[in-house]
Amino acid sequence: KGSVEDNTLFWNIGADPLTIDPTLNGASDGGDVINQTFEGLVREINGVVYPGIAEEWETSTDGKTVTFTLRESNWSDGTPLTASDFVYSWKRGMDPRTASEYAWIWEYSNVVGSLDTVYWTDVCDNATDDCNEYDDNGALVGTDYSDDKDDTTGLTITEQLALVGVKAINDTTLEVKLVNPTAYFVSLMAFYHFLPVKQSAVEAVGGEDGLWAKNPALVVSNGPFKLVKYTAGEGLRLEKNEEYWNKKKVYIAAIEGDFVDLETTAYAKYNAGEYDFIPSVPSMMIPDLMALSDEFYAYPLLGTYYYSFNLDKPEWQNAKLRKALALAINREDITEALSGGQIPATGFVPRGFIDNEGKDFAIESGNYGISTGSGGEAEAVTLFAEAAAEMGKTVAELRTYLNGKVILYNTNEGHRMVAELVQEDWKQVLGVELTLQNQEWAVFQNTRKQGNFDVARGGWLTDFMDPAGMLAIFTTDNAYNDPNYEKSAYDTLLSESQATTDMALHFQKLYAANDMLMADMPIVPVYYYSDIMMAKSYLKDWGRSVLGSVDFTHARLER
Amino acid sequence: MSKILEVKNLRTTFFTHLGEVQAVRGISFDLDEGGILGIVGESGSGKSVTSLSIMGLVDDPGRIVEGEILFEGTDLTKLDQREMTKFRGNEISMIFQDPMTSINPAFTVGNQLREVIMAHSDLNKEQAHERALELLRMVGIPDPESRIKNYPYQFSGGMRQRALIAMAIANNPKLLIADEPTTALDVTIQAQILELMRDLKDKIQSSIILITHDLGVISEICDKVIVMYGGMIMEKADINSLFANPQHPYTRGLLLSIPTNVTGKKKRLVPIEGSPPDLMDPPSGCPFSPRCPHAMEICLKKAAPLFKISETQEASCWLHHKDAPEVKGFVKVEGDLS
Amino acid sequence: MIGYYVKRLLSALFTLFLIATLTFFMMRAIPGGPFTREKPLPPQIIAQLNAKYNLDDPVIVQYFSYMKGIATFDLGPSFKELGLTVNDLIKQGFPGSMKVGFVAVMFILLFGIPLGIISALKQNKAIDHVVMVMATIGVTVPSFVVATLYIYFISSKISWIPITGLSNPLAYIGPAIALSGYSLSYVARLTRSSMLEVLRQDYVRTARANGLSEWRVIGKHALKNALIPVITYVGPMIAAILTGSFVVERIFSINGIGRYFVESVNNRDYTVIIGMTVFYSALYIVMVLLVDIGYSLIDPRIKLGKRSGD
Amino acid sequence: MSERIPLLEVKNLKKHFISGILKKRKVLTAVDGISFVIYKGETFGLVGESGCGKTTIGRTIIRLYNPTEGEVFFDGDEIGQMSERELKPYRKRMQMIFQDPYASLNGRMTVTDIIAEGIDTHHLLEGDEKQERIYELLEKVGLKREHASRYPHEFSGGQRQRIGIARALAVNPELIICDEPISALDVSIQAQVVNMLEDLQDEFGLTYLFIAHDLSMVRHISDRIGVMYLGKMMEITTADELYENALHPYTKSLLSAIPIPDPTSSIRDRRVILKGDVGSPINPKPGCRFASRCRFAKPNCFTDTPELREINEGHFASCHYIEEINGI
Amino acid sequence: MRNLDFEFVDSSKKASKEQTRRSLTYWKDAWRRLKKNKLAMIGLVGVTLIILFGVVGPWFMPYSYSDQDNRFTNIPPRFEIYAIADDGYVFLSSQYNLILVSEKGELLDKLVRTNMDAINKVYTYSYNGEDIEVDFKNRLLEDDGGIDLKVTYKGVTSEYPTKTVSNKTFVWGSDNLGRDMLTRVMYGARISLTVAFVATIVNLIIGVTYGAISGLEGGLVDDIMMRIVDVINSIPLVLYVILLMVLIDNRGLWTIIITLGSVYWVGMARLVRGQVLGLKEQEYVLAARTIGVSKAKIISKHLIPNTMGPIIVAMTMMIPSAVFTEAFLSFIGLGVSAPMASWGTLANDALAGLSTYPYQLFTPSLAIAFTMLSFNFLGDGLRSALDPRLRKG
Ligand SMILES: Nc1ncnc2c1ncn2[C@@H]1O[C@H](COP(=O)(O)OP(=O)(O)OP(=O)(O)O)[C@@H](O)[C@H]1O
Ligand SMILES: Nc1ncnc2c1ncn2[C@@H]1O[C@H](COP(=O)(O)OP(=O)(O)OP(=O)(O)O)[C@@H](O)[C@H]1O
Ligand SMILES: [Mg+2]
Ligand SMILES: [Mg+2]
Repeated sequence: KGSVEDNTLFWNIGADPLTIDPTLNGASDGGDVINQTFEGLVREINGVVYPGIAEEWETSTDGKTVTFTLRESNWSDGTPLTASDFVYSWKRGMDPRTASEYAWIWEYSNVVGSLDTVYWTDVCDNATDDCNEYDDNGALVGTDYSDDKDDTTGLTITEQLALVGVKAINDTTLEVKLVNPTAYFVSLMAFYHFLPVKQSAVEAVGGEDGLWAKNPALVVSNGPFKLVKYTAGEGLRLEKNEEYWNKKKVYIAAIEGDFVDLETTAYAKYNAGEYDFIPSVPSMMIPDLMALSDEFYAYPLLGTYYYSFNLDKPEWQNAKLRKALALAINREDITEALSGGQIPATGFVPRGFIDNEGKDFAIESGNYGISTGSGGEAEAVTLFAEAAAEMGKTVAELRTYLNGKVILYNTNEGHRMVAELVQEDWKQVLGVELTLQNQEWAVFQNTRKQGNFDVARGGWLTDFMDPAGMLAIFTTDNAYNDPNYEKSAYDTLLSESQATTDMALHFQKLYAANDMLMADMPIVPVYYYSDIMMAKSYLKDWGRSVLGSVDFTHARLER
Repeated sequence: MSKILEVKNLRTTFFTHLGEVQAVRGISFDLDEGGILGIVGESGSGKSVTSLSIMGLVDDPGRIVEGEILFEGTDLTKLDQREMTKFRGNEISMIFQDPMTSINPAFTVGNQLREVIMAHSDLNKEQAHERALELLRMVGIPDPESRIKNYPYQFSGGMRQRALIAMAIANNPKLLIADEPTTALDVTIQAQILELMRDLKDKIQSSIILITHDLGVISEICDKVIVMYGGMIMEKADINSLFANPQHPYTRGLLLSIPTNVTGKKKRLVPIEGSPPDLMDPPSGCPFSPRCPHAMEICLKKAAPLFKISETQEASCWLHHKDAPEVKGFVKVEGDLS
Repeated sequence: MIGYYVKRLLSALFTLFLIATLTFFMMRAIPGGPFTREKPLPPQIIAQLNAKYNLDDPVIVQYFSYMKGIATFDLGPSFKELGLTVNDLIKQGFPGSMKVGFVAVMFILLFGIPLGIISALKQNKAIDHVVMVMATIGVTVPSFVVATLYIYFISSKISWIPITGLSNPLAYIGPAIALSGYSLSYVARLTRSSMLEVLRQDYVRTARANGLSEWRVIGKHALKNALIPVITYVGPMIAAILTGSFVVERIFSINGIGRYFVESVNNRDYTVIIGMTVFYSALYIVMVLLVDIGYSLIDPRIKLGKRSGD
Repeated sequence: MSERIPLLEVKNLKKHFISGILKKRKVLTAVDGISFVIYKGETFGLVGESGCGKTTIGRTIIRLYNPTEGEVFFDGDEIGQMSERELKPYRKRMQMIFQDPYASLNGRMTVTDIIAEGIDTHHLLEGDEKQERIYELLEKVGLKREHASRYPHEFSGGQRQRIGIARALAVNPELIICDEPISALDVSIQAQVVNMLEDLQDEFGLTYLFIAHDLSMVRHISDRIGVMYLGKMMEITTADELYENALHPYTKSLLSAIPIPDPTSSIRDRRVILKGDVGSPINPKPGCRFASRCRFAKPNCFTDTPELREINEGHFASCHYIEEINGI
Repeated sequence: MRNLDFEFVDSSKKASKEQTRRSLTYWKDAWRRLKKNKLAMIGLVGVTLIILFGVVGPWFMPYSYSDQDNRFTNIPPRFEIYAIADDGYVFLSSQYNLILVSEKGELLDKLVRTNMDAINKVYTYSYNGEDIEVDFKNRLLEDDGGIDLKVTYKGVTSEYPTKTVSNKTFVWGSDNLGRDMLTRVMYGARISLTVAFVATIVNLIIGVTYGAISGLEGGLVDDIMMRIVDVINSIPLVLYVILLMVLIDNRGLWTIIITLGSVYWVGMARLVRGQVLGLKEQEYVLAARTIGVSKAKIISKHLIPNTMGPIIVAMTMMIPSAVFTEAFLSFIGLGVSAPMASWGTLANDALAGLSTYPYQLFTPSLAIAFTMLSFNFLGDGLRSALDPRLRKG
């Protein structure tokens, strides 16, 4: 006992992550690995924020300055980790030359100057040829931004970066200036984009484009584990990081991670005893697992699955009609059919957001008459009739008016199942027969974005723990506002909620916004996402962030 | 002279899923040691099937349904395939009609020759190679040392036929069956091949069955002839009697339909009217009766027995019956009418 | 002969050029781009990414620079797999696909051809019917069903057969079965009918007449000639099998290139899909050429450059 | 045959088949500069060993192949270079009968369809008239009306060849190229077909180019005969003259190789059996093509190509030593 | 008597004796050969049955392909029922729904689940106001003593199923949305057979014509046409299909026809070209050319009819791949839209639940295999019936 072999965790990660460089990563599989190999200022486990590299932090009274005090800690190569490492990492993340996909998260961080950096643009004007670089022979060699100026602010990128409100006061003090007070700012620091990376490692030869993070010879990290092997398409091996500040509380010696992306295969391997932890299971197995297995876990995720009505089309402009359609659905049938632990959605904001009084935002908001199972039918029929009257049609006319309209979804068995159920419910309850259409994923994205649909599926998972992260997507001109919900009152409520330092006011505005949204019902909430996984019963004390990443920092194997 | 081969009442039928094809319908003949027997007949008259029956090579769905084939006293029809392979290519061998398709295109001539030699002897590869060269030389292939390495496609038709003959005589067979060995060849090459066969007969002392539909070829080299029609024997005779005095209307028709070499005014040819029978549904009685200028009622009902015309000639035609009307050139003989 | 190869090569290059061009423009014609995400990226970020990969140049400029790359065997960077080039991806994935593919090809040849021969020799006997019905079903059952059934009923039940990976020789069985099912059935059918055809040939009769044993007649004289239609099918098939299968690689979690054919389209990973397509086509063309050479080995009559069939 | 009007004139016709490219380029000279004339109403026989180019000449004349060089005049018009469209009117004036009675009829078409194909293509007749014409043709070639609706596989070889002839006759041709029309037929049937061809010639004044390798049959049917060897014409003369007084050594050996269906014949003893095989027409060398098998060959036979010369009136031969050999 | 025997017969009598060949048209003759072929007839019957199944079958079904009964999801064709006192029978579905059934196997209702005790592995359902406790602890035991469930109702516990019955409501079971599998497979037959039909037609029209033209023209034209085939063959289908999906907005079977029509013929074109290269030297084709018959006629009357044998065989082999290509297309978003489903789609969807609901994969797969076998037998029979070599003389 006690050998490394016995103390190795066998874990199926899922697909081979595109990158495990925290700054560049934008996907959950990469996030899962990064959560083991890196550590940010704080660590969030099961919704609770624990100090990480930051020992403590302090928010100024106006809420606009946060000062983190870093503990003494080392990188895995033994060199000390300092506040300037964070400054480097963050600026790298914002820098448009890095082209990090997740750089837009800075928009929610409210860090001074970050947004202008992220969106720093110099539209190349071919007439003046101001951003192309030529070699001595006059051949085009590439684009170099270093002397270019942003089209609106007129600053070069270097000047812009200098304006960002992040500063290393000394090796252990990091000061962040915010535009607005931001309640969730500290918890956001647990998110992978904000994790530190070491400049020398990032800039090492052969480490370009985040490849350093996959290369055991180059990688330098600061989390409980460090990468020792990476085989593309197959798997990786992590071993305990002896330089980790809290290494005494890391019990697992090594982690063997596999990249098996097919649930059925991974599940078969789990059952054969080859894995201790898998991040998902085939949905058909879930009823059995729920009844019989002690190793099956289902957690809610902070996200909602919904249908958008295309409010630009006259058919969908009546709120009562939308509400009728929203009420006519039996959501329990849907979650049972999907059987993935999903929860019927009674609103757009899922449970799990805590307001200033410590209450759950979603529970506090109520269900707006949406029932989880059957029960909404009668109300739906009444509303439908009222809608018909408002639209100057008989009920029959309204039905023919809507018949043949299309429910659009991207190709996926689950999406199809939901669509089939919704279609049947609307047919049974309201007598409206919509047809279904699926599209290849990218085509669907495009169609939906162009507003080329009647009813389209949508889903939103938030990355930080404030309901604003959910509600804000329906503000006018928001990129994710698929229904094209345009209401200035709503926009005002959301911007007011952001501008205030008063948490009570903040939530008051958000509650009001939520009420407004549910009254207008531009979308049909269907269910709240869930996160399912299986872990062997001898695997103890593993954690998970409410945003979905698994955490083996303090996990123990008691085989 | 002893008989090397006796075929008695051979009957071979193909049981196709469309019905029975009676390719050979009860024929009997024998072959003297050292003799050359010619078989002539229309295409489809059963010549090849007769020879294949002797070789035991009748393909599915064909079967010898009756009769005996005695080769030096052994009834070949009683042997199984394993036992037959000892005879084939060794005691009895066969040359096929089409030199273009009868030789495997995928192997060199030498390879195929050696294989045959080694299959029936204890020679090792080198010895077999020597023997192969000797054989090629014997059949008149120039420069055998380099030719032996050639693939069949590099041979002309005549050379391929000679290569096939070399394979057939590789083990000095006692009986050589040549099924239309020259039909696919030019006349000048045909003359060469016939010359060669005559030569070989003297050298290796085989008896030969030569199948053809060309009466000219028959008259060139055979001493006895069988005329087949519709799976039956029409006439059996020695070569001179047959040409001088054919005793079957079919034989007679055949000889008449060949253009004669008379100079001067064109003479109209005399064809045999009608067309050959379908053996799937052969006419009752004499197979030739529908086309026969002298057909009688009985011909349509009953095939004639072989009437013995002379020591050297037999014919299966009712005209030889004593009750039949007189037709010029046909002799009457005593025969029973059972 | 050299001239013949030159002509073949030129025509192959032209075909590859056409394929690359068409794929390039088709790829650009379909909606979405390499940076389309479930959670759409802000336009500024997309612009930055486009700039990084020169996707902001006019399409025609991109086309010419890409073609220049292809000409120097540089298939460009992947947009999705950060920091990797298409060449890297092929280097990474091809060995896996090839190893599994090789085993599958062996299965096909070692089982398909003998089954076809047995079937032909026993034409219309019970064993022939059994083989042919199995072959028919083999053509019907798609590889994903075979693979899934295999995992459920074989490898998860038998502990010494690994479910995934290629670490153990036994691990090749499942993927190879799944990959070979269709082609094995097809080859068996093809061998059977071609064998039946050859058995009717005069030279087979000659071989028999020469007193060769049945074994030699079939195994030597008939088989070699019967293989021509089989290799016609097998050549391009090998190209297809060696370049992997999305389904099989996914189910058995094999690190291969088969998945790129599907994933790169879904990801709009422009360079990867063109690179994969060109790679496959090149392999295909090479295989077709090998088939031609194979012909002339099997049947010396067939000379390169003068082939009647295809 | 009283006034001899040329119907077909072939001048220096060459047909090469090319295979391989660049270095390994192979030129197969199937027909190598052949000239002859066929007069209206006569039968011109063409004999020679297999592969000497007889079929190729026939097919080039009827423009299934395009000539590599040389001219083909039909009734005075040069047709060798015409396009398919210009050729169409000539298509009905020339027809061909093929060697293989099985391969030359499409098994998927009825006899009516087969015969009607030419009538339809040239829009000669329609409806009942067409059907009547088909019946008439069938009766001409010795078949019955009932046969019209049958398929080729229901006929014997001889009957099929008759259908082929009816197909050729359907467009009222003036010239018929008969490419070994009887070689594939049973001996007992050959005479039927030959008789019929002769009858049709008498009735319609047809001109035949009769290709064969069976010399006795060619002699029987032809007025004049050309003897070919490896793409070259060796000798041309009238039928009787050829058999009685052959001049060229190849013709002589060819004639002597014919098996005689008479066991008592004495010709056999005077037989000249040629040594060696027919050469290859691929990349031929200059000189007389027959030289390698000729017992009279002298060194210059291997280097100088002999011309086809008129030796006696209407008797042409191509050999340097014709006079010497024949003691003229 | 004897005298008569030796009388010469006149020619008319001889003629009547002479070979009277069967006067059958080509197709009649082929049909006659086909009828003699037992396997081919089995195939023909199979094909007829499967067509009837798809065309007429749905008329006899009480359900439509889209009718959902959310009470009865994932019910297999056969199941074990437990008696609950005198009040009837129940059956526990794989989703742990307790279904009230009749003794004969008719599904009556789904009982409400009132409690899930995951610790003790007991679920409680309510029926007529009484609790039914279903204890499935034994499923976790290595040795369950032959007992799967314990069903307790009104204090009476039945440990063994009363019997195994066949599902009377859904003969082939129901799917995960409570739809009748049999009905869906029947409707699936319509789509899949239509697709098979379309693929066949497309192959016949485009593939055969294209191949025939390429082979007949030869030379440069052939080279170019074959390069095009190579290109079509190499471009990934997904890419192509997505492009098509963008170009043609309307949905339904038409899109499949267009897709298959534009790419699904290359194999056939190759095959036909190879055949034509050989056939075009046949004398009957030469004969047609000497008559001056146009190329189009030569193709349609001479070349294509004589390649029918290999064409038919290739076509029967293409049917299953067409069926799965359709599944792939509808997966990407072309073709008929849900809830209509083809066999390929049904099989595809059922795969994930293979271990839990094997019947859902089994039925559509069986249908495909049955169809394939039938077409194959028929195709092989047709080939030999149409083979010109078997009909000489
Ligand atoms: N494998 C077979 N299946 C069915 N019938 C066959 C088979 N082989 C031969 N026959 C039939 O048997 C009959 C005799 O054929 P055979 O080959 O002996 O004729 P032949 O006299 O050799 O003719 P040819 O001169 O054309 O070679 C023919 O009617 C032929 O159709
Ligand atoms: N289409 C073709 N392509 C290439 N070579 C050909 C073609 N047709 C004929 N040849 C060659 O041309 C030469 C003459 O052939 P042709 O068919 O004219 O001879 P033939 O005298 O008719 O012979 P046979 O008596 O065998 O019919 C032969 O060597 C033949 O192989
Ligand atoms: Mg024969
Ligand atoms: Mg010829």
